[in-house]
Amino acid sequence: MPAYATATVEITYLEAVTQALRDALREDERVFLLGEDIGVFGGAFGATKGLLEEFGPERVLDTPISEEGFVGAAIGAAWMGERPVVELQFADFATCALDQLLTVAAKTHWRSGLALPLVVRAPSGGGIRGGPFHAASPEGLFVGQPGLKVVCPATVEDAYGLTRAAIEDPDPVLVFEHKALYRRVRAAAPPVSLRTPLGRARVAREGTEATVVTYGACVWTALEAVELLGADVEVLDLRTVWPFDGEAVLRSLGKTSRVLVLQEASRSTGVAGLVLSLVARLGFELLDAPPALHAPPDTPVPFAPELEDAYLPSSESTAEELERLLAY
Amino acid sequence: MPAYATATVEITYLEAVTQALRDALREDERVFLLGEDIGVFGGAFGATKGLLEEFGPERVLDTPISEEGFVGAAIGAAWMGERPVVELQFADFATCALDQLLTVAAKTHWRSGLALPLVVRAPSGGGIRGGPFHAASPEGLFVGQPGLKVVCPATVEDAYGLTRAAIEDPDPVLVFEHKALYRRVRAAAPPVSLRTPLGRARVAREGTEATVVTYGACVWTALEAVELLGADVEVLDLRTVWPFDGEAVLRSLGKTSRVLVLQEASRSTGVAGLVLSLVARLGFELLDAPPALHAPPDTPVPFAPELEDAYLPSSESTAEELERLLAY
Amino acid sequence: MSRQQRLELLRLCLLQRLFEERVLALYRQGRIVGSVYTGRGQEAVAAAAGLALGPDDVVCPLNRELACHFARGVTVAEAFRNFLGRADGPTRGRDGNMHFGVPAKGVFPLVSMLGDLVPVTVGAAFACKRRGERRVALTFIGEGAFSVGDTHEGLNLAGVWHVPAVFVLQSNRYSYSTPVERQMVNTNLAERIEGGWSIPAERVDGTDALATFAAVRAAVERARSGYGPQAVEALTLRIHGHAAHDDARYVPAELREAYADRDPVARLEERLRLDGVAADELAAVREQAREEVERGLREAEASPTPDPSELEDGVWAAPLAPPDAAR
Amino acid sequence: MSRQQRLELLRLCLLQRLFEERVLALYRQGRIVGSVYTGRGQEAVAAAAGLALGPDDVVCPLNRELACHFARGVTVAEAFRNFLGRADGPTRGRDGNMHFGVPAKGVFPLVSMLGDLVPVTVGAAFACKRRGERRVALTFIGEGAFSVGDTHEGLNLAGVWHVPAVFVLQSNRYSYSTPVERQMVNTNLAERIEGGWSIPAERVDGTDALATFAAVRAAVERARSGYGPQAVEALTLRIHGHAAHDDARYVPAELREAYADRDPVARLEERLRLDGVAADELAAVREQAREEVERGLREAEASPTPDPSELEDGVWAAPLAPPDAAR
Ligand SMILES: Cc1ncc(C[n+]2csc(CCOP(=O)(O)OP(=O)(O)O)c2C)c(N)n1
Ligand SMILES: Cc1ncc(C[n+]2csc(CCOP(=O)(O)OP(=O)(O)O)c2C)c(N)n1
Ligand SMILES: [Mg+2]
Ligand SMILES: [Mg+2]
Repeated sequence: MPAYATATVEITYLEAVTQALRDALREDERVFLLGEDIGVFGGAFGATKGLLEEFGPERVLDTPISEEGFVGAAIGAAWMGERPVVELQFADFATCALDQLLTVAAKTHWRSGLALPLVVRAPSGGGIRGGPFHAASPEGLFVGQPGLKVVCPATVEDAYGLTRAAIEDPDPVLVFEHKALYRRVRAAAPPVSLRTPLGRARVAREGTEATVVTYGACVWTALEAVELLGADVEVLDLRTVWPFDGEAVLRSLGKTSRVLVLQEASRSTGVAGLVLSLVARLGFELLDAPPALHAPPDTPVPFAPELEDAYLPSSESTAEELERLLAY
Repeated sequence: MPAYATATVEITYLEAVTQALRDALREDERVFLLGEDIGVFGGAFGATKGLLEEFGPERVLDTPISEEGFVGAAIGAAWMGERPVVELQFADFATCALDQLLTVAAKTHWRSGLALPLVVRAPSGGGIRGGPFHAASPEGLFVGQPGLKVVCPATVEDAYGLTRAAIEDPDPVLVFEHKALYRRVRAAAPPVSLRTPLGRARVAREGTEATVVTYGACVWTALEAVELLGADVEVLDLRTVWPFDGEAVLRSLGKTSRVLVLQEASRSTGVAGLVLSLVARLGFELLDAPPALHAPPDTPVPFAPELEDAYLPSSESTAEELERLLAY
Repeated sequence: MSRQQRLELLRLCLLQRLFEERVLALYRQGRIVGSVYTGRGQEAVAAAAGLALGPDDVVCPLNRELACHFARGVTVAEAFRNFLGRADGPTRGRDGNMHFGVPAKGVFPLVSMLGDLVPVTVGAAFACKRRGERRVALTFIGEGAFSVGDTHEGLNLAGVWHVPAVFVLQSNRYSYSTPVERQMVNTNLAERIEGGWSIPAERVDGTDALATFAAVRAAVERARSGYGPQAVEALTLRIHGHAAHDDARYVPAELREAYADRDPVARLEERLRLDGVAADELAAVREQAREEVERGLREAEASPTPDPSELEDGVWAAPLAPPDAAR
Repeated sequence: MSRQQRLELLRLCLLQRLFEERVLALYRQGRIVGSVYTGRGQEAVAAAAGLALGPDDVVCPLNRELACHFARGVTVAEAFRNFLGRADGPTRGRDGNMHFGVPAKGVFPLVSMLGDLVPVTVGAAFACKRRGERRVALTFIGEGAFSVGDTHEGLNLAGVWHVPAVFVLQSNRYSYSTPVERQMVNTNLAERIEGGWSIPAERVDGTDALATFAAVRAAVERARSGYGPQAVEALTLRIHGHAAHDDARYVPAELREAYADRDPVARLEERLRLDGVAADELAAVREQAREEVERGLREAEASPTPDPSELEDGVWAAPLAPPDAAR
């Protein structure tokens, strides 16, 4: 696993999340955090370390174990004009708060014009031997749902910029942070003013021969794969996976005429289906080759290293897929 | 709304569901039903009318309001070798039982080899002025999930045959019945022996110029649209939407070279994304035109007749989409 | 409770009663589509709870609490517009029947999924407490919805956070066709809430408008004064069906009879008469309510039906470029 | 409780204690990956509950109840294979640590989502009742998991259906870093379960193995004899961290000290000594347990690692042609 930089003024992806929360808490009285073990313990992954000490128990709340309950409570606080930021201890537990998110958070503005500015942060993804209940990428459950926004930061900049933008956004936003990036990715500390616009993809690498559409940790996998292959491939980081930046996908496809969708979510979940649907319907004439998909098989995330390593897309397996795509 | 037949020995789609439950209860002691108001009241839509009287309260259980609870209980009973059949009062409430379904029902066999033969029936779909909470087509939440099977009967035969097959299947199966078809579709009463194989699509109408891939109530919409248009279009009824019959889709596409995916679920949910992804990746060379999608916009289902009628795909709007596809 | 307050309580009960009778008539004429839920026999609970709140308090009513909407300033016309699916109604025709709210008036839009609004109410109360505002958030919980996990998660949070939330338990003996005895073993919800979640809870006869008002008002003031969450269990019978399509034949005759002389509206009128309110004054209140209902209906019927071309407006408060240009 | 049963109880407690100590050593050596949850200080509850069940009864253990698995006949090697992710383990390496079960031995595979297994247990008990089998289903509920909605939905169903289910409440004062006082207001779960759901519940000192066994055994026999669901609340302290990565520094020193002399294993050994079991016999039990653990570990380490080519086997019991041939 290459380190992406090493200078000393740099911070990790995890520190960027913490800094985004700290700055939001400092700048906006309406912001408060709630979730399991985020106070005294600083969160299962340390994303809220030090915040209880700085902001006190009225703004950094340890909750009982009740995902439906505290997500619902966050909705109620948002109704009153607050800016609650929920942490799910693992993204896998999104299934335990799903009804509040789909029934109340997602539909209320369309039904009655009441905005619910609510953020739900969730550590997602594999690579830490979490197994079926601690390594999932469940963003697909929310992708496509009217009224929700879903972001998946891949970089230190976006870990900060998307989190700040999500907190300032008037809609419910889910932020799927990637556990494997928390301590692996480092970069210069972003300025307090940085905001990553929601709904906008980012060209992580310019290229002309093909486009890899991806997000989250797979952005790094794609960049490594392109290096391995030594081909001139464009890497598009969706950043916001719902509603995602279809224009950017088609723009890149117009340049490269070949597309590979790469995701960590099992192949029939995630965002790949919608991206490939878009490409097929609106990018048909741009395509010189069938669009391709590289993603794990349709199973839960396995625990054993031998299995998880085979399950997750690697730079090598991605390079192979790209090679096949370019050879078409 | 044309009646699809009128002879007197015929039964409705709803009666086919009831008959399937009755026959399963008669033939297999392990089968029992549970859900809200399915006993004394016979279910919100009457699907279990008469069954309490015939089989008693030990096999037709009125439950408290706790979707997670009684779906979890059904899982426990399935563990012990029973064949529980749950009714959700409306498919919309699938969000309230989703964790038990995705966490326990879906993953247990892969994790430990324990089969959980469990059926969850849910009246879904629009056309009865149900609005955002009583007219949804939430199958997309389960489509793509490893370990689950999802069926959407469109006909009297499949209302019977898929329900019987689902109850006999060793895996958790969700059956999304369509409320608008309950009393609208009639056909000869199927034989007790009828089983509709899971995972197999059905050619509802042979054709050569294009294929409409659809399921549920939209099968009838498609057939009407083809009549209106007077074109030689094939209509493929997926019947099982997960895991769906990709081979049948590609086979038909090989014949027609043009495909329209039609669904009632809002356009970025449902099964359309996966079907179009498959078509784009594996059917690319078969396509003479960009694959098309006809589905409602990305909003909840609206209540007002003016809105719901505009929201739902109609035979007219479907015919227009087909015309565009054929004109390409 | 002042004479004027008691007349206001009657007015609110009558508004719900007459509005719902009108709605059912329209439904039978096919002029209202979908489902129609009414709260006959529970008007006093809805009216008392609405009236017990202060001007800045907020509330999450359910299906049977139309009078609570009216108490918060929701107009008859607004309510009719929702039932009729009109463009200028609270949900712009996007939702129907009682599935609405008027946020500008402190009323959260009802969602159907039972239990969801309990944590929402607790969160609203938490926000008020956090900001040091002396506001209260109130919601209703049917005895059937008491079985839902979200209800328990919400009650627990209310206790742990000690928030100014008030829970009004609508113990009307039925959940659709399911009697309370098949819903739970211990049917004394007040006792259970007090014992289980340490939330002070009082049981009242929900067909006695004045007693219910006194209980809810006291609970609201305790919550407002920093004594944490409070509960009132109002005992009634859902004397009609779950919704307009349901004749409730599953309700035993004895039970119906037991409630035959416990119509909350009739009881309140009788009580006011005993308290010296002149018959013609009571008749005037009823007549004014009837006129208000008719006027509201005429206004609502004059409202425009929704324009399908606006269907996709407002899915998001801050819309993003849709991924799918091909709409 | 016979002398032999008491020695078996000790053996089970020791197996969990020594197994977990071994697992933690392997974890520190990097030979076990992922998370490691252990039940130090709660072995007696796990062992007593497992031993209190009859041969045909079924159970849903959680993370801290390894001895319960052993009581049901799960072998040390099977458990190690799960921690080591081996192909011939209970989950074939697909899941790790305590996230497993052995259905063939009446043990349901643990899922992580807290609360889910309460309704599952109730459904299993319902099946037994429906078939007239005199079997019991048992599960554990941490005081933290008591906040989860599914727990309440399950308890309610158990009461309404009057099923032979037994709930063992693991009140160990902490939920990860969250003390019980921040989890709920009324921390007396036995009282709440009895008052709220009319489920008879007894409170015991979970560090007293014999008392815990007596309570659970009595509850199991009442359930088996048709008296409906039963509960036992076992009071302990989670004297180590939530998992191996957590040093539990948030647990106040006084609390640790209060439990310093309440190690359930030491207490049981002491009690057996008082009851006249010779020191060398006790030493032998401990020695045999150590050997069983070491032997099981050797067996497990000799087991093959899983073959990625089999990853997609068994997603469904009856697989369908996958939609997506392009794998
Ligand atoms: C989670 C959920 N499940 C099922 C329903 C369908 N449903 C609507 S009202 C109702 C009965 C509610 O009973 P209760 O809570 O006692 O309220 P009441 O109707 O008596 O006012 C049911 C089952 C629902 N709205 N939400
Ligand atoms: C629904 C859900 N939310 C969060 C978690 C993460 N989690 C795992 S164990 C745990 C603490 C459980 O506390 P308790 O129920 O008291 O059991 P104990 O750990 O004390 O044995 C938490 C929060 C989970 N497993 N499930
Ligand atoms: Mg009720
Ligand atoms: Mg605990």
